[in-house]
Amino acid sequence: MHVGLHHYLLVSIMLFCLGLLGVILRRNLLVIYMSLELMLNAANLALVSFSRFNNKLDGQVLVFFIITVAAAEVAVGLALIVALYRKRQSAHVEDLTSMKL
Amino acid sequence: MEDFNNMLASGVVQDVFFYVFAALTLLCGVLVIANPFSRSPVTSAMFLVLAMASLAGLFVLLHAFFLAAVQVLVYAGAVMVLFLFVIMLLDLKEEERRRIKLFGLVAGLLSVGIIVSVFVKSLATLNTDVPPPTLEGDTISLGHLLFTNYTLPFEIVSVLLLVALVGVILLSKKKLE
Amino acid sequence: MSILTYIAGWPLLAALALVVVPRNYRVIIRGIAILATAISAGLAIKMFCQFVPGSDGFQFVEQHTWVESLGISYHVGVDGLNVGLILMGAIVGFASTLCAFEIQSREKEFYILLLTMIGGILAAFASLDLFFFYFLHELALVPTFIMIGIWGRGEKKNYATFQITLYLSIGALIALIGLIALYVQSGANSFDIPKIAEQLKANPMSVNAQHYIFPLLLFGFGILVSLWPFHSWAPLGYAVAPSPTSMMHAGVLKKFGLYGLIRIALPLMPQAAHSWMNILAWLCVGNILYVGWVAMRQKDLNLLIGNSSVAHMGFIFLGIASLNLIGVTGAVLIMIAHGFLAALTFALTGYIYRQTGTLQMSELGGLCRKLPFIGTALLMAAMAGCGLPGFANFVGEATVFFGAWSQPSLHVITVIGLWGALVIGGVYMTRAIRTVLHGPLPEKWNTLTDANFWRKLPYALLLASLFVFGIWPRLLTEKINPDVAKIVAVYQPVLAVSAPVNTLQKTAAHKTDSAAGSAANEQLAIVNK
Amino acid sequence: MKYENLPWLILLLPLISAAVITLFTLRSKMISSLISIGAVVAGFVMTVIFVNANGIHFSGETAVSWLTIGNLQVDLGLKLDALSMMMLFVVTGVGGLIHIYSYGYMHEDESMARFFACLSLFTFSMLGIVLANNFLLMFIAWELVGVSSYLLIGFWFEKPSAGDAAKKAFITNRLGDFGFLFGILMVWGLLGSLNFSVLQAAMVANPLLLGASATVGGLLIFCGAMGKSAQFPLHVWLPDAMEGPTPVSALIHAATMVAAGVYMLCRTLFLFNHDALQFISYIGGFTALLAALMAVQQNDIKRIIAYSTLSQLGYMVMVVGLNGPTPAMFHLTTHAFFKALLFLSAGSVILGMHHEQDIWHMGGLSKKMPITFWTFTIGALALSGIPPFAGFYSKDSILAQCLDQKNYLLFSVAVFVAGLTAFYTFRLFFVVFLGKEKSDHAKHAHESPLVMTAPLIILAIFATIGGFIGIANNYGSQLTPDHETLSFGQQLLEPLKTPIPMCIGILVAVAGIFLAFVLYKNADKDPLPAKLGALATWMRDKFYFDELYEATVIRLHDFIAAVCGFIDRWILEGAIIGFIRGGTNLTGRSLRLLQTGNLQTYAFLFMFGVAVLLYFVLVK
Amino acid sequence: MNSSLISLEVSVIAIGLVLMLADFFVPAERRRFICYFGIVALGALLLINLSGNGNCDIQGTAFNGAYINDGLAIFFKRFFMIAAILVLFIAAEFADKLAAGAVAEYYSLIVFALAGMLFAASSNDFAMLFVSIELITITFYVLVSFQRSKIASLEAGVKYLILGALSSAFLIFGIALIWGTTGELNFTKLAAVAPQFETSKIFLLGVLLVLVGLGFKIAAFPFQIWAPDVYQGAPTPTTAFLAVGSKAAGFVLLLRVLFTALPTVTMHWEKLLIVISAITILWGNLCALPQRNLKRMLGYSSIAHAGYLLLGVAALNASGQAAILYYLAGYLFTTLAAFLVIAVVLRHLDNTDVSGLAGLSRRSPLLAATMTISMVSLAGIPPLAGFFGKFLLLKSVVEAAKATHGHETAYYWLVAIALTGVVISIYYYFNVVRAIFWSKDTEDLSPIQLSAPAKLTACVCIAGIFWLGLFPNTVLNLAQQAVAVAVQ
Repeated sequence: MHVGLHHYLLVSIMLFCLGLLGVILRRNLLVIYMSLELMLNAANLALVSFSRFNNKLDGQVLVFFIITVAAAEVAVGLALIVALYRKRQSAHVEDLTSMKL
Repeated sequence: MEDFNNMLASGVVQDVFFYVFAALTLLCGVLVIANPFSRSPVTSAMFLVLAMASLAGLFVLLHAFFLAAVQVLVYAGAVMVLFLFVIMLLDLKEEERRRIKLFGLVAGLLSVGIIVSVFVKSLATLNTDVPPPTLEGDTISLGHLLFTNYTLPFEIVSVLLLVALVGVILLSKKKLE
Repeated sequence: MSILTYIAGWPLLAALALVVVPRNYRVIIRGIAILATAISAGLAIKMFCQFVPGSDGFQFVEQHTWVESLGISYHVGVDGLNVGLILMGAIVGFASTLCAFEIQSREKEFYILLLTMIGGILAAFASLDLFFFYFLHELALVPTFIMIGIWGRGEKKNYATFQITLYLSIGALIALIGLIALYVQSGANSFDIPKIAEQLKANPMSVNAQHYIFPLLLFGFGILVSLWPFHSWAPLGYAVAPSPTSMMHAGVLKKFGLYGLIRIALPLMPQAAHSWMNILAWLCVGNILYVGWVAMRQKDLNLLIGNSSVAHMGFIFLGIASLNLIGVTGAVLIMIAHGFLAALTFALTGYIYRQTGTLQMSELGGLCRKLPFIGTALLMAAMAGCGLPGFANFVGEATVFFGAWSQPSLHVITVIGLWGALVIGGVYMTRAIRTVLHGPLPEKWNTLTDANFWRKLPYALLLASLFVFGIWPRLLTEKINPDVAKIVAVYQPVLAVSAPVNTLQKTAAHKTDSAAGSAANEQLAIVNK
Repeated sequence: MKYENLPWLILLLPLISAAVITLFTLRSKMISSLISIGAVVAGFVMTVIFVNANGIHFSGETAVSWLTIGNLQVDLGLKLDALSMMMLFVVTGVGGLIHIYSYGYMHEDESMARFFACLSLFTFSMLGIVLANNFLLMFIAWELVGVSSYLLIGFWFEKPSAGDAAKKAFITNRLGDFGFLFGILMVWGLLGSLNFSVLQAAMVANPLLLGASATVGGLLIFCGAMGKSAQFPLHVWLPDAMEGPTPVSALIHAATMVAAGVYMLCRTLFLFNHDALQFISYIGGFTALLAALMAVQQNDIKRIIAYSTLSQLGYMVMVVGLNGPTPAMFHLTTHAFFKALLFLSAGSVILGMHHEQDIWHMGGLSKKMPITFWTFTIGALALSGIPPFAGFYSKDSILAQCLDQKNYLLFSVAVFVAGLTAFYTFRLFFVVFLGKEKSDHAKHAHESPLVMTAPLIILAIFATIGGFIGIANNYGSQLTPDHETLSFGQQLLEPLKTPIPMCIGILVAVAGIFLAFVLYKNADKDPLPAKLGALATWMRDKFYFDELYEATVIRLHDFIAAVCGFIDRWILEGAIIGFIRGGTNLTGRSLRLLQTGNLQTYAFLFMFGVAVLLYFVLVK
Repeated sequence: MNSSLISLEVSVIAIGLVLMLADFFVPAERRRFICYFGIVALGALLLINLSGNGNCDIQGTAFNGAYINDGLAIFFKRFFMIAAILVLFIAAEFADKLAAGAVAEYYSLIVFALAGMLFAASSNDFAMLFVSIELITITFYVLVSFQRSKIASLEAGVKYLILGALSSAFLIFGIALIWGTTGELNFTKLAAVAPQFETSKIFLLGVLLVLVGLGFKIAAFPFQIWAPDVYQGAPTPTTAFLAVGSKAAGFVLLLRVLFTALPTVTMHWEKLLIVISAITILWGNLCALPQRNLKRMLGYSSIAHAGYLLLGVAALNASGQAAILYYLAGYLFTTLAAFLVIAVVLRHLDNTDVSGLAGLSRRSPLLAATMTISMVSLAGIPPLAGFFGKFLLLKSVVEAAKATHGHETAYYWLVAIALTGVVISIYYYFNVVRAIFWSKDTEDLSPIQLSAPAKLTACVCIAGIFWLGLFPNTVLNLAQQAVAVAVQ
């Protein structure tokens, strides 16, 4: 059959869930962060495909915003991770349990 | 040449390309989060770049040319470079293989499984008989929309970028006197 | 402005004033506090005297809307139910302020908290608005907590502090839900009690709704009044609290829940009330018998008195449960009498504690020798506590018994109540007197000194009030009767069955003075031939 | 009715004096005692005036409404008739004498003012019982009497024994009052009124008004009498009550308060049906017998008299039960005279002996204290029922009533008790006054002052002539419908109407005295135990009733109390509340464990939350 | 289109920039006073706003309805302004714990966050919602991890970062699905078309994912897990702003989405809302019960308060939403009072345990009073703001119980659970009061010197708490009007 909205959405959903898995499974903050980027991209894909098949551009505008915001977020996040690494010499989530219970 | 055009018209080529890019994207995604050969963040980052690039491909297939460009520039370019810089900066070594907590893994997979299933189930309810897509994601229309309807979010994003800028400086500056 | 506003307002005003008085001006602080409470007590007496019995509706009414969108208004007024309570509250408040002499450290805070408590509860009794009724009572919660915490006695202080606070707030919250539900169900869109009453008279609440609101009020208020089995906070709390606090609490605040039951629950939800009353009656057996027995076991004088005051609540509940004119009137009588009594006893034990530093009965003994006044007062209090005629409590208890007896379903419980009042009460009170006041005086207490005039004043005041109402109860009953009659009017059909069959009322009814004599003569003439 | 406010004055004067003393004059013994004595004497005078004005055979009420709630009407009302008038005489008269006597007896006690305050309070409440025109008022006075006796028994409260005795008396009386109030409630519930006249009218109109609960109600009301008049099984408090000062014993525990039960029975006789009366009479008889037996082996001078009081009260109750209120009240009055006399004499003996009470340390006092000796003798004779003393007449009327009712069992009991009475009275008499001194206290004993002996003499006179001055007339005229008033001579010879009981009575009395003479003429230790053996010890130890109650009633109550205490402390406080507190705390602590601080756990929980949310909303 | 509506936001951003630039002209040791300029400026704006001059209270929409300025927006804007001003005061007290070189930026970031909240208050479509939320969140990433010298601060920052990013990923995806199915981003337009999609699973999925994103911001169960750690680790002023501002922003957006955009959908979800609010209440209170660290305890208790606020949402009636607004107003003063005391008293201690307050009643009566009143108000006891708020919430739920058909019992259970929660909370709040007035721990009785501004702040908070407790009319009417326009 013809490739349609479903296929794109399926891809985006699977990408999204891959991101989720990454967040759960990996212990390295950077990699976790990459997985989060994957999830954002999945959302982007969904939006773009919707906008294509709904004949509306707003979705793409939204994607534009998302990309920008994501970039900013990444910048701040990475800076934060760097600062943390300077203190702790580690980017492992297990090493970040000074506050609990 | 002739029949290639036919194929383009009938969309077979696009389909083929779709499957290629989709497969590529997902494969790279998998390799980002779980790479059997290396657990070094660098490889993850590289595969992420690939994933982004192939996503850009999908964007093209969806006629979102501008976004495809932005995707490549911002993500595959800026963002990933940033990642790599940081990785180099911190010279993160191979993530030593700690024992994965079985319970965590199972429970995690379970919950993700549930989420996937719900997503897919609900995807099935989407009505499929949409008119054939005609929309072109070209720069002019996008820009027009951006600067008429979406001026305010656009401005807010600018503030956001400023904040991010300040934040990054504050956080990564060697010493604040 | 209504006199009621002044009665409650002076203490609150004084509390505010004290905030700005520097803490080392002790005399001024005390002076202000005593003056304010004295004024409000005086006004309360004035109000009590001006009160016109039996005039329909409320008197000394004042009303200002507060939140019109919710129909909340500051609405105060008195009828027979609360006129006595306010008088009692004001007098006890004055007495407890006098007794606050015993506080030595951080007086400023203490007086501020005490005055807040007094003003709040007085206003609560005067309030005719469900919201303020609750709101003003809750003013006492935090003061209670801090007072017991800072100035309390004994090593179980912290436990007791939290226990009393939690119990009180649980009860209050349950009651609050009940009140809100009442507001919502009544559909009057107003918290004004008279308004709600009218509304419900016009179109009564569904029995279904009554059946879930009434228990909320019953148990919410019940917890505040230490209804068995929710009583265990009371004795301990009073035992550790500084005496002014326990005076106010056991004396005045405790009556809030009962007043709420009589003022709100009984008239507005007759069907539910009627079907719940048997349960209440059996619970009050728990108060009377069980707690009475517990009191017999106590080694600490304050714990004993605390338990006995819990036991007394049982009689009030019994009176309420009888749902008839006599019983409910009796309940109100006891509420007032017990207010004075509890305040008196805790004031006295407070004095003894300050003199001896202990209330363990095993360590005391023969105190009548060194403390004749305090001893005598305590003796009288104990006697009043076991229902001795001449004190107001007897009138109340007797009335309650008569009321309960005229409700056939309550015969057994009445008898149990009699046993509790006459025998068990007698036993633990006389035992306490025997160990504390009688017997030889231990060497170490030779240094004790009896109360001087200022110390005597509060005790004398409270005793006097007990005597006045005990010897001439009509002062109260004439005021209480008509309004109770209105409330229990709803239950008349129920009562008609159980009322004692007597053909002689007509002859017995109108005989006062020597007319009675002649009436009796004729009858005797019949008898003798 | 002339001077109708006078009774109010009579009633209230003692109360006022009590109040005045406690409030103002506690400092000064002198003033306080005078106030108190004045109050009661004035009461006596006013009684005389009132009776002179209205004559004794009239009846009326004066009342003001005290409490009116629905169909509960309680008046502050006085019932004025022969019964109450006579009792007024007894209370104010005998009471007055005892007041005067106590002035001498107590005058070196430093808290004499308090004593007189309590005495006045007592007088007030006793008058209240006498004058009350309705049940609740009577109950009020009843309670007040109880508390004033409590105060007076515990007057020397530093003595542990005094404190205990007071407590015992109070609680025992409370047991009785429980029944009393219960009965009152029952009667009110059925008849709807508390006023005696109204009730009586109703009962006369329809004797079956009480229906099924007549017997029960009657007995419940009788419980009150049981407590106050110390009838078996509530008799245990009276002997201990002797811990109080002797005047108190005389006034409260001989003349007036203990008689209140009998008075109340006569006042409310119309309520009792036949079965109830039967029961009452047997209780009375049994008490009389029991007490007499106990009295035989007591060695404390006051206790002996106390037991005899018990047994005389038994007499009265018995005869009330035998439907003879007149003899009962008659005996009550005469008994008031001679028993007060005996107690006061005993008091003067005790004073003379410097508070020595054991009769086996006395002896030969007849020379040292002649007046006391003679007055005591008169009292003893009256008590043992020797003609022509008052006791003879009243006791004879009782015996006659027994025969009249054909109740031979009780008659024989009564006769036997009469013998015993004579025996133990004269046992006491011989041991104390005759024979040789058995201690050096006895050697240095001295006569009491005039203020004490004068009352003795006056009482002695009445104890002598009390039998034929028309007391029985005045009671009878009201209490027994078919009573004919007797002239002085008739009264003197009244007993001859019923020769059998009279002869038997005199016979056993003489026999008793003779036996006592044989056994105790200058004996310096009690010969009886040797003869009777175990029985004697049982008598001495009051048939172990105290021990019995100790073992059963008190233990039981304490046990239940202990159980409740345990439940309160450990089950309610400890287990339930503890469980709730602990449970909440534990839940909190365990929930907290999810907060591991590990980012990955958080992420996982977040996702798990999402999963659950989606599942429940979209799938289910 | 009248873009003059956004003058308030614009001026706030301007103030932020000025603060940032002021850094250059002010010597390092005086920089902590920069914030007083910001306070004055914001105060002026607030006064203009309240006085009704300027065009801050013109009702209307702009930017094709993406931006709306209605009662709800105005209410929340004033709310955020007050919150920001008070937080700046707290920050001024706290400044000496921040790196001297970065103080000015700290203040300006607070102001930028405020700008984000202002936009959130009046955002009327998903694009606005997304960007304003992100503006708030990203600013907070920086604010939370601002004390670079402290591990705790950085750690809190990272946790907030990762979980925040996760939640915004869900949010985005949700928005994508909603837009994809309905083709509408604007709330008002959405409300018109939404009913026909009520059955479409994928649409509902989108809504749920959006709710996940908002649930994270208000720390509702099951997305509350981040709150305690972040509250504990972040610098105290940040925590304060997080507790008040960010939570309120979450709620205003929640109200918009649920009741402006998707009222018909929401009506079917009363059970879901009931369950969530019940569990949130219980969770927060139960976990706070054994807590000894004050800031962490407040973190848990803020979860509980989110639960109470959700009562108003679950009630699904206008009075419930009015109650939410009122409760938030009270919560503002109460929480800020508490954090002011924490900032002043516990600033120098290494840990923020409750025991640190021991003897406060003798060290500084004013602070003791402030903390006590705040705790009592949080516990919801008259005559304070917290009580009236809880009263309104409970009332709305009872009304809902009467109105609804079939869910009465559910609502009654909800009330019961709320009561349980309140009782538990009384225990731990009063524990703080106990620590202030009497405690077994050693008390250092060195008196505390309060700066004038701190005194002012304390008094303002106390006044606010009492005002809302005793004279609810004004604010209550405002709240009722606000929801009146927000909900049709």
